[in-house]
Amino acid sequence: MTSTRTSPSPTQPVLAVAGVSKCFGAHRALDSLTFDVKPGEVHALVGHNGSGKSTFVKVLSGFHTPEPGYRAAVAGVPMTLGSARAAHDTGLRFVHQELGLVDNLSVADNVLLGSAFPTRRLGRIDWTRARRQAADLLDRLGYSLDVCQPVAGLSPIHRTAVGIARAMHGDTPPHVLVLDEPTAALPTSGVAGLFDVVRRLQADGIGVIYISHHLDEVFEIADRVTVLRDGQHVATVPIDELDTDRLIELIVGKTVDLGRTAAKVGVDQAPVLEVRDLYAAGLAGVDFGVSAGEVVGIAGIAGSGRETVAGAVFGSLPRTGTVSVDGAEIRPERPERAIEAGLGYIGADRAVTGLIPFLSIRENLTLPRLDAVLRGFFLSPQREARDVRQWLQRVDIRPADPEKRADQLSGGNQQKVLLARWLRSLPRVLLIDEPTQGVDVGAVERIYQVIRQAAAREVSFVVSSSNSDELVALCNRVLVLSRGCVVGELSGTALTREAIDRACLTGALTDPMENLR
Amino acid sequence: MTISRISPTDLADARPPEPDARSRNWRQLFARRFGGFWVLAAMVVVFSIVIPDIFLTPLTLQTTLGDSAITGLLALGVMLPLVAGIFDLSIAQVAGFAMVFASWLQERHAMGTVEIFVITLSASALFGVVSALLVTKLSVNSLVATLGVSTVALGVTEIIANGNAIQPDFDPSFVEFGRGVIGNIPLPFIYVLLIASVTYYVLEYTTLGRRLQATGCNPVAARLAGINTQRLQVLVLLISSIMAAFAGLVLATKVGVATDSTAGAFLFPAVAALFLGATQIKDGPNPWGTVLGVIILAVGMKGLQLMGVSPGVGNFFSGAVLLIAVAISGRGLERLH
Amino acid sequence: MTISRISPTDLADARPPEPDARSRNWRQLFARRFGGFWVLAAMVVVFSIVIPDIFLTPLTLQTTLGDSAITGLLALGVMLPLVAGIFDLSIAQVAGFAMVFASWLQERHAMGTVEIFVITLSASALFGVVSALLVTKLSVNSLVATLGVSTVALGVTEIIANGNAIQPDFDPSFVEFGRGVIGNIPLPFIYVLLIASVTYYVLEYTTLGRRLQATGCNPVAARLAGINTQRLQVLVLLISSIMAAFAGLVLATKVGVATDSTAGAFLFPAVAALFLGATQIKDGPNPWGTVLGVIILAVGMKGLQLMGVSPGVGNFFSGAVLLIAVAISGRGLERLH
Amino acid sequence: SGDAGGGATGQNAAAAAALAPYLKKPSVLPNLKPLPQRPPTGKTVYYVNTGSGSAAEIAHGVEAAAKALGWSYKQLTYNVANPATGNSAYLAAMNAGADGIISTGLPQAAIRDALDKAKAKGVKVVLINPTESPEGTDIGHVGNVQVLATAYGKVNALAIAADSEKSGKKAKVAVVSSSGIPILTTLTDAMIDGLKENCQGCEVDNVDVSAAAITSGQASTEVISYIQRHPGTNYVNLAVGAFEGGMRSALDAAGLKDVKIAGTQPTVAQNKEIQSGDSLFWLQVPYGYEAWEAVDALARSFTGGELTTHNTEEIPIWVVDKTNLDFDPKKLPEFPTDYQSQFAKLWKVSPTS
Ligand SMILES: Nc1ncnc2c1ncn2[C@@H]1O[C@H](COP(=O)(O)OP(=O)(O)OP(=O)(O)O)[C@@H](O)[C@H]1O
Ligand SMILES: Nc1ncnc2c1ncn2[C@@H]1O[C@H](COP(=O)(O)OP(=O)(O)OP(=O)(O)O)[C@@H](O)[C@H]1O
Ligand SMILES: [Mg+2]
Ligand SMILES: [Mg+2]
Repeated sequence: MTSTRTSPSPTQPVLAVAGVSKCFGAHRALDSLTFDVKPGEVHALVGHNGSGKSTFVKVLSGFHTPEPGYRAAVAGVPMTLGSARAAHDTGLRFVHQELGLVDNLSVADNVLLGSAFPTRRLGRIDWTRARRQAADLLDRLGYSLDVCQPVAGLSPIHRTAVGIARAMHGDTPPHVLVLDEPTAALPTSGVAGLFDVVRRLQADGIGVIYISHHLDEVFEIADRVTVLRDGQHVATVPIDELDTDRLIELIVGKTVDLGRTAAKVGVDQAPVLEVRDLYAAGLAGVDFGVSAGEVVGIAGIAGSGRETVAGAVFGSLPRTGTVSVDGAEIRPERPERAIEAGLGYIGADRAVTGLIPFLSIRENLTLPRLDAVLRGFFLSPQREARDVRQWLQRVDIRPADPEKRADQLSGGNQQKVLLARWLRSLPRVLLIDEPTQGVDVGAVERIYQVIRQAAAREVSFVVSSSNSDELVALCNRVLVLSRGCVVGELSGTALTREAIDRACLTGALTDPMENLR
Repeated sequence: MTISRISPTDLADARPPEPDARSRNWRQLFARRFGGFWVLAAMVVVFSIVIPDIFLTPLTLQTTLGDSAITGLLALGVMLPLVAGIFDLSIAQVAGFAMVFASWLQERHAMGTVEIFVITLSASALFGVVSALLVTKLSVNSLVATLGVSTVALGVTEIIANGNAIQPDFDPSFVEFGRGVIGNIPLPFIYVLLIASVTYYVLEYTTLGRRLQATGCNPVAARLAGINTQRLQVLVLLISSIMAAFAGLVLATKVGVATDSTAGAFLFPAVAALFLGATQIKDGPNPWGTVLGVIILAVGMKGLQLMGVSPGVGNFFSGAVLLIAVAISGRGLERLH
Repeated sequence: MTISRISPTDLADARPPEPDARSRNWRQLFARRFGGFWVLAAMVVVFSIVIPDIFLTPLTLQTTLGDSAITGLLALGVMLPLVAGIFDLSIAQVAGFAMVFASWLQERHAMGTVEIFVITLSASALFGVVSALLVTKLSVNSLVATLGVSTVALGVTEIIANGNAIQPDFDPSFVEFGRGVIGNIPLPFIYVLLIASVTYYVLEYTTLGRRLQATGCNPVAARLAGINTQRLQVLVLLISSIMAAFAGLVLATKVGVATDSTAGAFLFPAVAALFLGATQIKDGPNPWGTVLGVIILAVGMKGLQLMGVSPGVGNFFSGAVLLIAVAISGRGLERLH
Repeated sequence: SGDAGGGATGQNAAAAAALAPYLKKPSVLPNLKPLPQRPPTGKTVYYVNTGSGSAAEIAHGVEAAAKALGWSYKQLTYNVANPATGNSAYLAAMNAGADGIISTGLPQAAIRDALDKAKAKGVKVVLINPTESPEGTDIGHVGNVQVLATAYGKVNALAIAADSEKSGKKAKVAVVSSSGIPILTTLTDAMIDGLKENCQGCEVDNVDVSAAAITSGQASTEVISYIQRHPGTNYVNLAVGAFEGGMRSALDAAGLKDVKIAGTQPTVAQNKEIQSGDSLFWLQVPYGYEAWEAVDALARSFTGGELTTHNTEEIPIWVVDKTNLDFDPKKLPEFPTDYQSQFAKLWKVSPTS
């Protein structure tokens, strides 16, 4: 990935834009933004959910056309925004928030899709070279995976890798790489790997725009930080002049303390949720119980089975073993039965498993519990609107317009809609994968609060998360998974970030199956 | 603990609560989703100028509504499953089956009105059952399943009709069912209005309606939100086949002669009206938009027929009106994507 | 709403064909995706037993392939856009336009073969351009846009034909284009095979094909990946209108008389063959599956005709075969949900 | 059935003689009385038009005849696919003050409503070439289908018998019909009788073709399958020219070049085939004349005569083959000769006023 071009002078930005605005109808998602990246610089872009980060990325990539009146230049050469081809040709490369992978196509296809496939006579794709190119690229990024498999079955790390590899592919090396929340679905180990990659690119003189809600990452990798709020530029500050509190203040306008859930008393009462002998994709016999009002965390490295526990218990994934709520067993793969029995579920893949596109926030929010807004036999729009407004406030959904189409919300706000949907329907047990995935730091606090309030009202939670801090803040008790089995349980004072991380890793090292092989 | 700052979105929060959905629809109707109304108004004005004496008559109103009623019934019959994500292509041929079957029951077996009604509706519902089995149990795409069922229904109809034009002697009361008029409004169009009203209330104001919409927009997420999506799919396919049969009975009594080729011709106009309607009043397929679509196309056709232009011009015009209205209100079709 | 089920996500389950795709296809053909072959074989065996002397003849082969060629050309014409997530309903009426227009150019203006070819293909491509503008610039759903264009094309055709059957005097060489036979294989069927081969090659072995599949599977992701999906949509709609025009020219020369109602009747059979084919050979719409679907339906119809059953049985049978084949190979359509 | 008589028997020769009058272009109207007086002017006649090719011919005829009588002519169109629109067109015509309404292609059951209203209002209705026999005595008809089908069947049989005689081969005739057009059985029956009488050992059979196949020009594929089942078939007789689309090319392609095509109600396409030798003969239908007859029925009813004058009348038949095709086949022939002025004389008006 060494540059063959004359490098731009270190002072001249590789990308500079000014006055970039984008409106969706009357809503101004981006308001006259000015932004630049220098060669070899990592410029972080942060802001609350819906502040316009992804919109900015999509404008740069040509997915959205900005309002007229902007200026943009790449390596000093003026460019027009709004064309994907122009963006690619001038050397802008993207890893989008949703990665933009085509699930049915193979890894190699996805890597090469946007640029040219190597071809032989008659435009016939040279598969041998194509696969080698894709594999080499991934290899140089430090990943090795079978490039013939469809991306549908890939783990998040590998999906991210494919996204980055695709961005790096092409005849000319890029000027700027834009990473929109690349770590939202990554475990800690994956983040380190990603940073290695970013540093290598940096060394090649590539400018990187880095978007994340994980401020520790920002402090680790960024040279400068730009903060957006409601589409408006708040500040651009070198990282050295910032500390975490100051940055949080810039983002949300105040300091934030995530707190810690009060220890649960009376844990020995009969469990509400009881899971025995759970087998599913990546799970090899898991047992646990959850008592009323308890928040149980599921930790584990990627591939430990952590990702499938919630889905398997709920029945969105095939499973064997018994799952019972209040002593009544629930049949597998019957989500509607599970919900009747008192379960709720928020999957990690919200676009597929949660959100109903085209329907409004209101309709998405009330879907599983419509009885509360009935007047007689009919839905009462007034009641529904009143009910929904409360929740918009409570989880801080922006914009707080109940009639906004849910699929037009920013990623983090979509997550909040789903949380509100399930917290509102007051299940006995709510199963959540990655509860604050893509959620900004201000809203995280809000969400924790709401979860704690619900727990206080005897709602139990099973929370699987790749973020150990989150588990510590939220959970009464954390189960550590490794290779599909529960290898440890942490609670009380033993429940610390370090303890979780250590258990995850040692669990993986002392594998019970190892002795059998 | 609220965040201490003021942003535009916070200000937006201070707006008074939204008025209820109904009045919002009426506001939208003259704001965002008005394309069809303008097209309709323009046509009425043009025809009133060109052929004032024969266009601006109660009879024109009556026959326009009457002629379009079958299209309307079928369009509404396609609409409901479509809201739930199922495209029922079989509806016109099932209507044709009902038309021929009911006429045949009368002509061959001299059955009474009630028997004819019950037997025809039940037999037609069987087509819905087959579609439903294919779609839910065998996971066949609904377009494919209903295309197959449509062809089978046509075959059965042809076998029953055996090539003949069946001329039944229905009870006078049953004939009124298809030919009656209240004021200047033909009964069949009143059925259209009634069915549109019921469908509207179900879709907008009941749990069932909300669930149907969710199923149509994202069946996986709907299922994970506790909706028994398969049961809903069975339900809508049953309802659409019964609505098709109802349309077929209206057609049988209205036309008075049943042939195996009568009903099939209504599929395209019905779908065109439905699609046109999906850009009107609100986003996506909806009952009143569908009725509006039916009326727009019917008024255009009527005017041209009264002007005596050749039928080719009629098709050219229908297509053009569909395209123009959709282009004006284009955004509404996002939901069809 | 979920017309999306009809097109984008599903139809190309498109396991990416790696270099060994061909051999894998042949393996699959007799393993997972064999339903259609068994149905075809069963029919051939049954007809050979029931009517051996008239079924097992070169004439049967020739007429079966000849009769199915137009259906095949249209089915392939619908297939290509469908891979890219666009359902082109206008194809049959555009073919009808080309048929009537070409015949009219000869009869009325005594044009030569080359002019007729060029002018007809260009004029027909205009319909593709209109659809493309609607789909890309105005974000109109492709089903809706092409339904409208289809109706307009029918109207234009009717206006040109003016209710008459046009009988052109094409050059003998041009007539051969539609009527020629090589061995026992009619030329039009050879066009089907050629177009299927080219389409197969493009879809499976070229960058364009890969991009079309990506666009069909997930248009948003494809766009984010840097594919100019709009340009691809324009391209496939242009190609499908030109393929439709080609089919229309074949039809004009093959039949020798052009009427405005000739081509429209091919839409349902073409779509049925395409859907049937989408369960065969590989998951989702694919050229050779489509050709197989066309042949299955044609052989069944031919056999029934030779047995002398009434026309109604033919439709009943086609529908049933479609449903049975789809049910046998149902898994291929899982993705459609 | 019947012995293998064959050859030039006297009976077959008689067929040629019996056919001869039908090969001559008709020049006289059927026996019609002049009107008692010139019909009142200022009447309004509506034509309810399907827009098909033959309907356009009839429309021109109605317009010309109305003009000759000093009447005003108006037309309304309807959509054949939606029979209810035909009824509506009738109602609209009456509402707009029609004195007489003429239409083609609508079953009486589909316009029953309108017919009742017309009767009540005294509006005169004439149906041209309807698919069924007239109901009651208050509707005028031109082209009684029963009468015509019998006549057409007979003349077709004569023409085939004559050709069979000439070629020395027994005729084995496939009559292409669609059971959707029930009257075709009458035609087939008449042909069977006619051949029995005039052509020993000749055979006739029905090929039932689906309505969809006819409109899409695919009747030919079903006919070829029929001939595969019934080898030796050497005549294909079509009740309607529109059934014929692509028949010649399909037969040729299937190696059935010897099968001869003939029939009734040609379009210009079939007449061109006569010229090129691709068709044997076609029985012409005088659409313009039928239109004038329909107007004649109205004129009679306005002058105290019978609206039903033509209800059971035969329409002049002209068999056209290569030997007597004397008109431009790009247009349908107009006959009987000078029928316009003959009608004008009966109506006591000048032919072009
Ligand atoms: N296609 C669209 N139509 C309408 N509004 C949109 C659309 N896309 C984004 N928006 C709105 O624009 C605003 C900015 O969204 P954007 O996705 O840029 O936020 P973000 O900063 O990336 O948030 P997050 O951290 O949650 O990903 C949001 O209010 C969102 O609702
Ligand atoms: N729905 C699925 N269908 C098919 N295969 C799947 C599916 N889900 C996961 N897999 C496969 O199962 C295996 C285990 O998946 P998992 O995500 O647990 O891997 P992993 O060990 O975590 O890998 P990594 O460490 O790279 O994340 C992988 O090979 C994955 O491709
Ligand atoms: Mg974002
Ligand atoms: Mg993993």
